[in-house]
Amino acid sequence: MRREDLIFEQSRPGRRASTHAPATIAAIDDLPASVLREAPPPLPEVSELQVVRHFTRLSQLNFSIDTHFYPLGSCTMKYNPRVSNTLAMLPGFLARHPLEPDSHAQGVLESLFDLQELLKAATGMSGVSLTPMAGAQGEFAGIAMIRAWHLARGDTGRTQIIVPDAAHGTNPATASMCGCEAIEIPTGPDGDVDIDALRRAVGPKTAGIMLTNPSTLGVFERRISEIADIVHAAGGLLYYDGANLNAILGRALPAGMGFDVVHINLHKTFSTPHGGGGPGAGVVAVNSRLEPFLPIPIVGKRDGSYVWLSEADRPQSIGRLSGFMGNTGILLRAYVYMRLLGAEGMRRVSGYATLNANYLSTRLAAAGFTIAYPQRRASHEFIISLKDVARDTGATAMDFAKALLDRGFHAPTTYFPLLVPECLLIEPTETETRQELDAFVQALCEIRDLAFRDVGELKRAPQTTPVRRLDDVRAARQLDLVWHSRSGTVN
Amino acid sequence: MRREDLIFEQSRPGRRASTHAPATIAAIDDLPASVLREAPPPLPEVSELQVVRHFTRLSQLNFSIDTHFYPLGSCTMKYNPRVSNTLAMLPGFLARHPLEPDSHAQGVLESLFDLQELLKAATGMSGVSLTPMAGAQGEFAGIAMIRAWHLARGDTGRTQIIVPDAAHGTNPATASMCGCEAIEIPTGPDGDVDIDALRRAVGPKTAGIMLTNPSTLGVFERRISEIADIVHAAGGLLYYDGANLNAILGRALPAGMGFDVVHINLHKTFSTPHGGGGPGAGVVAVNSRLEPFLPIPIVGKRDGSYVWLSEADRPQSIGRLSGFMGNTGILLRAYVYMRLLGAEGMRRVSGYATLNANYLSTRLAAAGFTIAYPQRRASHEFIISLKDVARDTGATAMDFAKALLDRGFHAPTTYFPLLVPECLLIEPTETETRQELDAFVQALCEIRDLAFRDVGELKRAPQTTPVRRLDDVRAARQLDLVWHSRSGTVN
Amino acid sequence: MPFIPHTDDDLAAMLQTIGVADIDALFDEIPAALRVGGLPAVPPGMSEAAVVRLMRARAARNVDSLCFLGAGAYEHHIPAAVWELATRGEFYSAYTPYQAEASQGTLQLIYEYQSMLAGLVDLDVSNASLYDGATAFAEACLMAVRASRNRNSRRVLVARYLHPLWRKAAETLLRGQAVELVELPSSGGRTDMQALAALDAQDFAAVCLPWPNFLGGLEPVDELTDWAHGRNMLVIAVCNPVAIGLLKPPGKWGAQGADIACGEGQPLGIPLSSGGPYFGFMACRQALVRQMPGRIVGQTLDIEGRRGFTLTLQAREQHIRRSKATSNICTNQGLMVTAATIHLCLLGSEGLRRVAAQCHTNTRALVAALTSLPGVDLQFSPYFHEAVLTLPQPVAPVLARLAAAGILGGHDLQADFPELGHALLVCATELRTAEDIETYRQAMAGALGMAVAT
Amino acid sequence: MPFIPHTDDDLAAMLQTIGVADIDALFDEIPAALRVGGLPAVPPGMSEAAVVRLMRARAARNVDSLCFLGAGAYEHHIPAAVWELATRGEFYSAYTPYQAEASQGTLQLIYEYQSMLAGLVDLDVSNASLYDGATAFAEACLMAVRASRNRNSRRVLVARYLHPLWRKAAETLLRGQAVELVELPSSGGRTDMQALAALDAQDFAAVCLPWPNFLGGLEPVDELTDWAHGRNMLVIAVCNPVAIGLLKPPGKWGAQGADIACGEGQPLGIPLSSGGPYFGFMACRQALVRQMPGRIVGQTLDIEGRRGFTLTLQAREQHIRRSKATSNICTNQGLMVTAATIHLCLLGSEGLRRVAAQCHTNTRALVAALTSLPGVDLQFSPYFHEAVLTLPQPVAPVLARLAAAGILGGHDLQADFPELGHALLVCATELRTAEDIETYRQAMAGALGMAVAT
Ligand SMILES: Cc1ncc(COP(=O)(O)O)c(C=O)c1O
Ligand SMILES: Cc1ncc(COP(=O)(O)O)c(C=O)c1O
Repeated sequence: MRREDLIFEQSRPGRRASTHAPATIAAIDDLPASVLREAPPPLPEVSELQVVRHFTRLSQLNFSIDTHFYPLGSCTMKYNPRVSNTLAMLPGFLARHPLEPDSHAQGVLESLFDLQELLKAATGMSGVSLTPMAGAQGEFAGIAMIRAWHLARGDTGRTQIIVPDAAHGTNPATASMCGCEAIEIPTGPDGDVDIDALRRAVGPKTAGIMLTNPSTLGVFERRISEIADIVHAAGGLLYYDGANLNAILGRALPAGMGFDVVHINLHKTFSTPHGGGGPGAGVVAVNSRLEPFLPIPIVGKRDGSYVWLSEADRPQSIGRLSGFMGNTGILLRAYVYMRLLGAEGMRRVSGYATLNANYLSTRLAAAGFTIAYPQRRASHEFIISLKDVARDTGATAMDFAKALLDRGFHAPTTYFPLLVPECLLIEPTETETRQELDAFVQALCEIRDLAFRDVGELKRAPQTTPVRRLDDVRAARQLDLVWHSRSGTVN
Repeated sequence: MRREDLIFEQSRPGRRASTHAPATIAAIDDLPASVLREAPPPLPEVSELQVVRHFTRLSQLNFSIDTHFYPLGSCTMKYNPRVSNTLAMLPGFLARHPLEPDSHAQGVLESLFDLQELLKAATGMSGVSLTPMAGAQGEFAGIAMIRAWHLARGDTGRTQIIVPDAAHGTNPATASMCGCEAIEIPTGPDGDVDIDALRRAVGPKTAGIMLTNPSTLGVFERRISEIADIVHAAGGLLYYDGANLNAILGRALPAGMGFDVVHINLHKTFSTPHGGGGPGAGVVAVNSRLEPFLPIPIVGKRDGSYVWLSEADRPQSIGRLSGFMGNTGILLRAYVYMRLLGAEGMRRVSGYATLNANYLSTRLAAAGFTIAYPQRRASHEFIISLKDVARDTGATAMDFAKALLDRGFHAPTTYFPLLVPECLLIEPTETETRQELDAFVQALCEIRDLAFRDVGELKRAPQTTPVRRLDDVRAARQLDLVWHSRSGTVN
Repeated sequence: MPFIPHTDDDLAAMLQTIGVADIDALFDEIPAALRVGGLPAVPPGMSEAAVVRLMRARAARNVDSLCFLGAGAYEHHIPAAVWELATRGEFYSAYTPYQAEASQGTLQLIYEYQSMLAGLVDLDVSNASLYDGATAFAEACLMAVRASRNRNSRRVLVARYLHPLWRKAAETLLRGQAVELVELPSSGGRTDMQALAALDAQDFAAVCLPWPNFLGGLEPVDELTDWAHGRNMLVIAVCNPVAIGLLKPPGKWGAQGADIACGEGQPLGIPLSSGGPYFGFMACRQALVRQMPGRIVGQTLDIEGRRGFTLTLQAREQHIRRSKATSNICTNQGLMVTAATIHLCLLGSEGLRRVAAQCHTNTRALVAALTSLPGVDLQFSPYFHEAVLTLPQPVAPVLARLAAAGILGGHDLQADFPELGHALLVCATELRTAEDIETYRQAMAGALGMAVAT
Repeated sequence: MPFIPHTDDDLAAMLQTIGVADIDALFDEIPAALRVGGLPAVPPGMSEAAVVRLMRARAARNVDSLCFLGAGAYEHHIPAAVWELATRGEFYSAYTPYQAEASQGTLQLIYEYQSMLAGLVDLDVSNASLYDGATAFAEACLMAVRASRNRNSRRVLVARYLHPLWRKAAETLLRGQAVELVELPSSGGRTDMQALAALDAQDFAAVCLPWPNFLGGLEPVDELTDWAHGRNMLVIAVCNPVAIGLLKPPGKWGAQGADIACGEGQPLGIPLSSGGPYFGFMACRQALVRQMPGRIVGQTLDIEGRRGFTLTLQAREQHIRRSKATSNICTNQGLMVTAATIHLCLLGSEGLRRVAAQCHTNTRALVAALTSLPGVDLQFSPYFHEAVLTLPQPVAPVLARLAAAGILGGHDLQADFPELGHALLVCATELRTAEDIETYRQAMAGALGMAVAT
């Protein structure tokens, strides 16, 4: 493929995809010049064919689930059913103005109401709000609810959120967003939380704890009930980061583990697309304690019709999190997926995701790779550490990642969680075949062989991607964040 | 990209994309075993993700208008508006059963009726039938109508169809399909038909003549009126092969040139997609002489409603050409395109297509390439001959074609028309930018330089495509037209 | 200027390069008398937004119904992935794969299609498509006439209950070459083996057998195949590709199997869409491949020995053989084949079987429900996937009443097959539920003027 | 098994490799007391065909109307190419571009987006999106508090006529960090410059100015910007991205321009879709870039010196800086940005100007038509793209009557802004025709109980 120039570089003054705007420009004679724009915005001036060709070509530069195995740990890159998209994009769903009367949106509202019920069933919780727009916003909502609960009890001093060191960055960041302090506790050698450290950490300032279970270390926190007792006894509540809910779907319920609130990344467990960065949906589910505080709006049912419940109906709510209702179109996609799967299908998600992860981890262990927690059962994901290879050859986890790209695989998550050196966090998901997993094992073995044989060659990877290894330092030092035409004009 | 295995090679017995078929197999207990299949059909057994990934990857192996300049002469590879597709695929259009009552399909019928009217306007003809499913079927319909007209006059001896040597292969093949003899006449040195040869060819056996104008030599047949007089005087009729109608749209009318019948490839002039080989639509338009013979069905209007006219309404029709009505979905796409363009837009099609062709031909001539008809004005396409380069270097038109692929351009049509040696028939179309044309000139110059410098290297092209030059002889000699698993079973 | 990228600067520079004053000057070789100033009868162009609104309104003016109508076009489930993939620009906006190295996507796909289709009908080779079922049938007749060992015959036998519209289309297409269709004797909704003796069988090039036939009937294909082969005729199977997921494939008919199979590809993932675009399929025994019309893709090697795909046997085709080609077909129905290939992969053999079985079972349930009404009877059995009912009244007004009630009740056979009386052809694909069938039963009772228990 | 490719053989072989008897055994680390046998309240799975039928019926249960409602979400023309391209699998099913070399498509696109967006608001840099307009507004307030030279202030001034729902969402999001929104004095539908003197301006980190404001009003942005800058406040522009195709961009406000611009991206090619997914945009001056939340893409070189794109300034983000990050945002609205980028390319600067101008002109025509009815008056002018009308009756019942007549007549301002009386916010985008407006006028006359000449 030829280099794909920036669309700005393909622009010529006066060119237009003219069917998309009015044929003439309406005269604006009622407004003073002082409120009007002087120079037109510097948008590219291109034809429709140029646009189609440019973005079609750009798309081909991406790896994606639709083209590659993408075992990005913690991110759950599994097949996104095309029908979820097709149905969510039916004109009858797309045309809904968010402020139209409820009577006009019964088809949407019914679907969202059903989704709320399905999510209650999947978590064991008693209340759901669909409005958070991603996992991180679900976390925000959860911690805000915990705070509101404490405050409603008149307990104003609980400002600490306990977070294990393996936690995703959004957990401590969320604590800060909510005005809390994040208290980090260490992980024990077996991957479970260090219970003694937890005991030391809790106290009258404890608002709650955020846990991912299975954790981002790819193991199930076995002493979760004990943890719940400790935190509850100290007066705190438990937050379940549901990024890994796919690992236990239909096998265990966050409610059963003692959690008070959970967010679910629908774009992970319920297979809505990642879209190159979003949108997602980070719905929250709570037990009855926290129900009054759920963010609004929520879908209710009144006299056989579905209605949006808002401030008047939910006076204790932490409030709104978005201009309207959050990412409705994503919610519809998740709903379609859940209806396709049904109860059995959901249970199979956790079963086969775990099967694939354990198969891959067993095969990699047999091939001599270092599994981070070899004594543990892998959940839906697991970690290998390349520390030894790095020591012996100088090849890093990053080198392995880049070499995988050349072999037609997206890389696993690298250097996360932070506590495992030179790690790859590998999540194959249930939608990949055994044959694909075998090919992945073979690729990793080949790369390791290359590391020992010719690490210089390995460090030249990737060689088949549209660009070779990029200079990140330069990117951050010599900031170039927007295009400026060299000549000042576009030509 | 990794090699893309055949989907059969990715198959495993028992694997299924299970949401697409009933969850269980219904028992068939009323039919004797003798009518049932014994072994299941050998279809691939794959998951939905495998299917999506396979065909997404396969698609990326193609050049197409959406990714590349594609100056395939005579084929009119221009931008296919995406909206034509979106609208033709609205559920309200797709759900129409062809045998439902007319009352249920008024929205379709109205659109087709309007399209008939637009096509009359674009050709100057008085009757239109939309039913032919491609250009070749339009040709068939046209010659069948000419035959029917002669027969209706009781003139049974007219079995010859005159065809210039530059004609597209479908023209003589159509004559044969209609039971006629194709009489080939030569082209003069200036690219026009050899009028004297025509005079010699016509006679009492002449059913008609088939002409493309501008011809596939990329020049306008200037003596068309004289030709029409000669053929009409001899008792024959004139058939206009409308593959090049885009060259004269809004500038001249086939009817005005003396043609009695014309087919239009909607997939060329009216920009419906080529789909990797089809479907197209080869609508026919006729003057009043031939109107009674138009193929059915045709859309008529009765009491304010639109109706399908069939045998009863059109007793002299040559009959049906398809099971139902031809390629309705393609007709709707063309209709959308024509409404977007309107009268002015249509005229611009011919204007800018001709501008692009003449610009490219002028620039290539200036760069020293041999234009086949340098004394003539190019129409929307033109021919260069690489005979001299071939003589001097051994590089053929085929070598140039393959080398263009490496430079990110689809090749022009090669070795057609047959009368110009080592030729490239180049049709840039109106939707390409001047910058793209300039880049194409540069690529051809580079390739010629390479031919003189290192023809061996040139003959190694293409080097960047998913496969290198393919062995066509082997393909025809060692026929391998269907996949058979090596082991007899798929595994 | 819709879709035209030229700026004023471009235009000026290009005209200057060419050496003309304006675009009109480029048309100077068109004799002045032939030139027109524009297209006055064509309305002005519209914005995309306006066309969207127009066409949405048109789409909404159509009327959707609960469909029990088959008769050659069937409402099946089409997975969403099928058209999402088929309309990807790289498939949608490519031409026929003339430059093989730049079209491996389309070529490999066609090779896969040919393999699936040949496997489905159990014959050796398949082409890359023809226009539709009717034209595929006509081309098969022409092919048989060319290939037949009964050299002088231009006559082809056809079962009476072949799709009447296909018959009509074939007559148009065969007329020029003076190929004649002759009807086989029939009784009881299918070919009458007993009555065959009356035919002068030496005079025919081939026999065409629909499977199932237009009435849903199951022809005695094994006997007919052997009968025809015994008389030097070729056997052309005209089959529904979903049905043969379950029914005996043409390659297994009789002792030697049919010679050619053709049919309508619509049931394989193609929307109803007012009758098109669909696609015709055709497969045959290896020995006949050089008589087959249409494009064919073959596997070969590139100069590095890697597998690749290319158009092959082009010497059969019009662009090489011109007036001696096997057909004049050029553009075919490529995109439909793309969709059908994806569709077949998503179903797999088990899925296809299940769909076929469910269609049949649903049609049986429909027959049972409707024949529970007094005066409504089943005409023939066994049947597959479609069935003929006799109504106690003329069919047309009943269908009109059903249509007004939101139901496409089936196809009236009166005009084409008057011998069947008040005969209605019904069909329930895998998409019809038990409730749909009950809805129809009640509506039918109403349309017939009966009261019915709900 | 929907979406699971394992055959029985695969399963058996894999279990054997792992060394367990069955899948359930893989969950042996979950304490038995916590395990559940399934999800009894979840219904069984459905076939795709059944779900399609269900969701089509649901979509059909919604009611489409002629839309004169804006109030933060606008029905604009979206070219068909936008979503055809944006939903291509390679965009749709990719993750955040962590492996830059394998994600140049997404990364180059975001770089192009950042360039367009920064150009549109006339500021130096843009991020890659936030969740929506409301959260972008909240994040802008937090950013201003972090960046402000009035170090101790956690208070932010806001114009009264900012979207009331955004205000509410921001209050939720700012509460935790004890950032307070304080309303600017207003009169005549916009900020009252005269009344500013009463404020203790030293106490504020920033001022937020909607452009146009919720009522369609044009705030005195130049004066307010200079006033705020004179008091060490940052200026946050909250703008409609289509409107600033025509209106003065934030970067040109006052002497120095606004510091931060944010807003709702929905008008740039995003369907209404019940309120989401949309996307929030944010741009700022270069000096503030390290305080900006969200992903940012930068251009750099690869080891061969070729241009390439990568995520940059990640030290601001949660995955590096954890509790000290500029925000907790991780997943953003990437696909919406993909669509908006394509949309902006298809419009170009001239197209965007024309759309903005047409919206305004249509709204003026609408205002003229409705105020021709007795008792219907325009409350404020100038206005842009939206306008406030006074009705002679309470608004809610009138809107209900219009809705029943198929018209979304606008937004009732009574609850949020009681000072405006029977106030109705109306809007006519470029999609509304003269006939649409006339339809509304007649329906409004009817809804108000008037007879009207047609
Ligand atoms: C463990 C964990 N928690 C939280 C998040 C944040 O979710 P989101 O990206 O949807 O905001 C993620 C996503 O990457 C995650 O993996
Ligand atoms: C000049 C000419 N005539 C006829 C045809 C045949 O048209 P179709 O391919 O639509 O059957 C073509 C198409 O290639 C052509 O270029």
